Amino acid sequence: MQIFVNGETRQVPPDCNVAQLLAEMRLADKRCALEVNREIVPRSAYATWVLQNTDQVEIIHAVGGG
Amino acid sequence: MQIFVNGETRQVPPDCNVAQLLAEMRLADKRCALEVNREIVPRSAYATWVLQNTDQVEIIHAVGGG
Amino acid sequence: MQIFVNGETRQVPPDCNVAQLLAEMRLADKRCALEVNREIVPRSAYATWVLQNTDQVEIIHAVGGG
Amino acid sequence: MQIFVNGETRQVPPDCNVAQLLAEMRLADKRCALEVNREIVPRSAYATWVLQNTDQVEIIHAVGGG
Amino acid sequence: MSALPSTEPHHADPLIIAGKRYTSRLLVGTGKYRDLEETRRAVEASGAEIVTVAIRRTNIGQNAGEPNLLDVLPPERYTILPNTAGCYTAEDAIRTCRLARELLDGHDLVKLEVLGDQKTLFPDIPATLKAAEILVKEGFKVMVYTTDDPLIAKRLEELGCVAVMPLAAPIGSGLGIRNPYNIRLIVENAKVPILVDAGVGTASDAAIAMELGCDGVLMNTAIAAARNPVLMASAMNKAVQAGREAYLAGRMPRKLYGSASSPIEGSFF
Amino acid sequence: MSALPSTEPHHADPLIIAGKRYTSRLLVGTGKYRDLEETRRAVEASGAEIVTVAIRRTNIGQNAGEPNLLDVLPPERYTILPNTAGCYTAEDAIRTCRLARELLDGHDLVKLEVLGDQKTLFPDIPATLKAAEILVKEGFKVMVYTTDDPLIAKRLEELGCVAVMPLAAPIGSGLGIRNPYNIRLIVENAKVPILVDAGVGTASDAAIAMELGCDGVLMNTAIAAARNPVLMASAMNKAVQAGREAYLAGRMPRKLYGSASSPIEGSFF
Amino acid sequence: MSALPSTEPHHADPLIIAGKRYTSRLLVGTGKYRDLEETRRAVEASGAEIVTVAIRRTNIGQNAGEPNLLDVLPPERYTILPNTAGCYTAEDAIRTCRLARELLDGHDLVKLEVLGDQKTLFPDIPATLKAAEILVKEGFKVMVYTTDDPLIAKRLEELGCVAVMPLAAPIGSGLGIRNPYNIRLIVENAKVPILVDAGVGTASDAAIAMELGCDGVLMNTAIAAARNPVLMASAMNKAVQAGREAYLAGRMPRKLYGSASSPIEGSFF
Amino acid sequence: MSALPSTEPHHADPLIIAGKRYTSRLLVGTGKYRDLEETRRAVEASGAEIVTVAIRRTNIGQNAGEPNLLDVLPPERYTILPNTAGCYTAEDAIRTCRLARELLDGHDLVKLEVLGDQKTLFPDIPATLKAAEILVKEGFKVMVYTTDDPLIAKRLEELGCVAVMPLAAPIGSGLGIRNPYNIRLIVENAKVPILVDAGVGTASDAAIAMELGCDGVLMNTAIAAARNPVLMASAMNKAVQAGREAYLAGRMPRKLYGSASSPIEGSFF
Repeated sequence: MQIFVNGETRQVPPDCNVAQLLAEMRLADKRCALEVNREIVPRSAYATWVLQNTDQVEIIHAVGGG
Repeated sequence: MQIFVNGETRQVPPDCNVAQLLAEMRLADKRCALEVNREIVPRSAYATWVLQNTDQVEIIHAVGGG
Repeated sequence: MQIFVNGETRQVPPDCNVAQLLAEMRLADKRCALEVNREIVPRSAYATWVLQNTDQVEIIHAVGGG
Repeated sequence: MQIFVNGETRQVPPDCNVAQLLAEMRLADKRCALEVNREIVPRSAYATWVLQNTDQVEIIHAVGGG
Repeated sequence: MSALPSTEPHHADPLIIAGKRYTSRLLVGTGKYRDLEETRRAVEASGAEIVTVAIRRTNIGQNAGEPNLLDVLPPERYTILPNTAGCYTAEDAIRTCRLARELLDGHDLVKLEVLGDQKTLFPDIPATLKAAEILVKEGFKVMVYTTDDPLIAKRLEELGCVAVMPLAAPIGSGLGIRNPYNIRLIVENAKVPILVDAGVGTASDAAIAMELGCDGVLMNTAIAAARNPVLMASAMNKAVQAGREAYLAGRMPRKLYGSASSPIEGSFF
Repeated sequence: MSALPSTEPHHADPLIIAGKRYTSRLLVGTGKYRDLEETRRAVEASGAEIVTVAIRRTNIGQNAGEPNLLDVLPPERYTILPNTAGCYTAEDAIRTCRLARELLDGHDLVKLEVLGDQKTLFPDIPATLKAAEILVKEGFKVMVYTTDDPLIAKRLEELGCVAVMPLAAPIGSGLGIRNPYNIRLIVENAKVPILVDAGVGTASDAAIAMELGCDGVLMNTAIAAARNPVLMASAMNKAVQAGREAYLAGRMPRKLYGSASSPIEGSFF
Repeated sequence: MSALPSTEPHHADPLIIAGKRYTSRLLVGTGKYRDLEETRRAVEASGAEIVTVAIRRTNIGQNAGEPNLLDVLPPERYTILPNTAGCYTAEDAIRTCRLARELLDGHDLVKLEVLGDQKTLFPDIPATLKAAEILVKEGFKVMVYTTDDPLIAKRLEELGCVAVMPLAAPIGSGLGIRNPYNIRLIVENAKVPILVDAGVGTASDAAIAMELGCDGVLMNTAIAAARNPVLMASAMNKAVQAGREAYLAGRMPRKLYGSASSPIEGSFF
Repeated sequence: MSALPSTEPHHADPLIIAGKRYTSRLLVGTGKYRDLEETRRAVEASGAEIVTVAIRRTNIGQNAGEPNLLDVLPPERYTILPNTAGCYTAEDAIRTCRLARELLDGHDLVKLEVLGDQKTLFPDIPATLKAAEILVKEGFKVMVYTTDDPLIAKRLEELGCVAVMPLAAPIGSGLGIRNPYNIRLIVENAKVPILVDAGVGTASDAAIAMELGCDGVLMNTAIAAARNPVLMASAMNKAVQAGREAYLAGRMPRKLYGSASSPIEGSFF
């Protein structure tokens, strides 16, 4: 199934949840936050939030800025 | 009957119209503009606009300002 | 005989006076002032002031400046 | 005998020397410098420098200033 | 010299507001003068063609037979610019403009100011935006008093104001142009005339405003509160022209070090 | 208005140097122009009555038949002020003044400048003091270029100079008045005319100098190096008048906060 | 000296934002550094306790294993202030704040900036007011970037922002405080901390901001774009303390003339 | 941070005057304090190593048993810099220096000032040049107070002065650096230390002097006349360090427009 992560298309297995996506992207242990279709997914819900086809996922973190 | 002109009470005869009010106030030939109850009375209507009891009349003109 | 005019060498006939020098330089009718060996020669003395060999002559005028 | 110290007249005994003057003024142990008649008296000469009648003595020290 | 633009800057270089051409770039207020005669003489000495007036009740400054401001500043000669001075809400400002239009037989050029604070007399920007939008819709030609915020100035232009008038400093302060940088930004981005309004204190302030590229200057206190208002009016008249001409002439580049005006060559010493 | 000083500042308010009255307070240099015609037009537009010139050898800028500077700026019309530009010693400056006096048939008004440094063109003060003393003794009327040191300015006045001319900024820099505070001190203490000489860059700089109380301004590069020198000359002409009138009119006091120009009373809103 | 407030200004004089006490009044950004190590060293030299960060997609500046900004600036040690840099609408700014709060486990202190123009990076005031109102309602502690308009600053305080941060000059311009007068007005009227945000270029600019009575200064480019960022960070650390202490100490009155520091009496000469 | 020059500017960056190294670049006067204890505490808070003192008759400020200035500022700890404050002739200044040398057992570092005017306390330049020449010949190490005339400053260096100290503004005026341009010129051309002497009013003034490249700052009234002199002394201590570090760090270039501190890429909005 295809989703969009940070504006890029990405193939993920059906029933893939957010925790699995982050693990696969090697972001599981990184400090980041996540939106699916503009809705924030709390960290506590990562394991239970199942992604749907064409979901728009945004994963953000802190970078240098002023 | 009593009306209010520029915030002050004033006695005027019944059926007094705007033109008569201005004449009595010696403003007939002065350059000014006029509101009755916040509605502007065009110059052309002065003679036909009859004042009612408790009408709020504002008569303004240009003064020095910046 | 040789003199120096405004820093350049110049041949002039013996007994050449200042008036003759200016005439020859086409400066006779120009507004200018003149020094011989650092001494100012007044206009009135041009005709009588005879130049000597190796004299240092400066002829100046007004130019644009601020 | 009378001398002038810092602009004020002062009586001192004959043959009074600078060291004695300073002692009498309770300045012996103070950090100061001294002029007699505009000539600087080195500290080493205090005991031998004998004051003369009408001598002008200036005794200075450091004060707050910028 | 009469053929030179330098001596006839006006005809060569008109100020155009709402389609009308003006030869003077100095606009003046009419407040704070000793009397109407001083007002008349100062306005005359200023060379201004646009004069701003306040709108007030007739029982103020109106004794029987006493001349009216518009008698000494006849609308036939001057473009009268009624202002909303003293208004602290969009509603009051709009109401004032409507009355002014009636007063002046439909003349629809107005100076909009909606104040936000009695201490600084700074404009209330949200209320100013709101009033400007409504007045433009009602067909007024709005010259608007604002801060030196370049983005607000642009928004007021986009709303349809015919001129944008940032303050140089608080009304009546005479502090001069506090932030030339912002005024310059406003001028660079503008498609309508930019006039500095308020804060000018003396002639050089007005010249600086024009050298920054402003299209004009509006002032009142700098003239009326001078020791000699009529002479100061003349000074401002010349200063605005001087600043405009200097802007058009293109100033010399600044140099960090000296540069001789006289030739080196030809020295005999 | 014609009766008002405001419109005839000249006749009412002459500049007097060495006993001679001038109506213009702007003095201009004649260097750095494209050609003599531009020089003539710029000087005319400036309204200047006193023009300064350099003294150089005739084989410089002198082609047969080419007009001479004094042909386009006739001494009958303008007061010619020969300067000692380029002199780095008192001797050279004195020698230049003597030649200039001869050149101008005994005319003894001179602009003394003794430079101390080629990079900044700042004056050499000890040499300037020395040259001024000698020139005054020889009967010259000395207008002297100096720094903005108030005590040196006073000393030059005491030596008998007819005018003292502190720099606003380095010659040709166009940086404007770097230290208005010192210029003000000089003006306060002076009994002879104080003219700002050098450093003015644009019209407002000239107005500021006059508002500080200076009696006049001398400039060259600000006009000659403008994109349009003739128009800038006109701007400077007006700016100097504007600044002078503002000084005479007495500017309004500065206020930290706003002060309304329109009456509060009579508000109907 | 250790007993003197002068040497321990921090403990004696804390900065309190949203109820939390800080000993440093310098807040720094984390952008434009060569690398994270330089970022770390500069932030350390600055003495800052509050550091602002941007929120971006993970695929930016995120190579496998590369340290993350928050690894070198641990939230346990620094108060992390996420900002909405780059947002041009209220919606984007609000969305960014919500994500930042999630990122930082509910930490709700944010720096709100809604830009209105890419050239000047000036804030969009109407959009800023709108975003501030919503964010405050959602429980955010909002430190808000704004212009130096004193009335808008007051309105943002009234909306419930915990700190108001007027610009000194455009972000990244280094032009210093363009309008000290307005900054002073904002400080005089404020009940919440006022921090100058953006425009500081060098140490004296920061000192001036503090001497005007500001409660703190936020900067990024002035440090990051210096030739030696770590040394400049140290300079800013000291400059902010110096300016604060000078403000508390109460500067001497200005005098127009000289006043001797040494006694006249006791002169022997 | 202790390895960073930013935190140990002193050891890394000494001020060297007449061959002696100093870690502090702030020199302070000792006049105008409430009492000797306040003097001591302010000098201590300032971190100054060189303190200037006046020379006066002993019957002034000398009551029996009262401590002497040099008791609270022991020459063993501080470098005492006797000054010629109050001298209006070269002779008086020279005489004062000779007495001071005797007073301090041959210590030959002196601050030369020859005043020319009681109102402005500006130096008398010709007299200063004369006194400097004689004092140098007599073996004094002369730190000389002068105007901001770059050529005079250079001449004083050429005469052998060990430090040249131009005024920022009149002594005791607190007006700050009136002409940064001249100070910069002096610094650019100098081979000896340049210290701003007189005129500083608050911390940012001192920082600006150092950012201009000055080697140090000497002040008295700015500290002594502050509401809290000890706290202001601490502010000045930090301000001078801040300005020096900013100068060494190399400030960011100024930009006319904004420049974002946060990356554009990676925006999710």
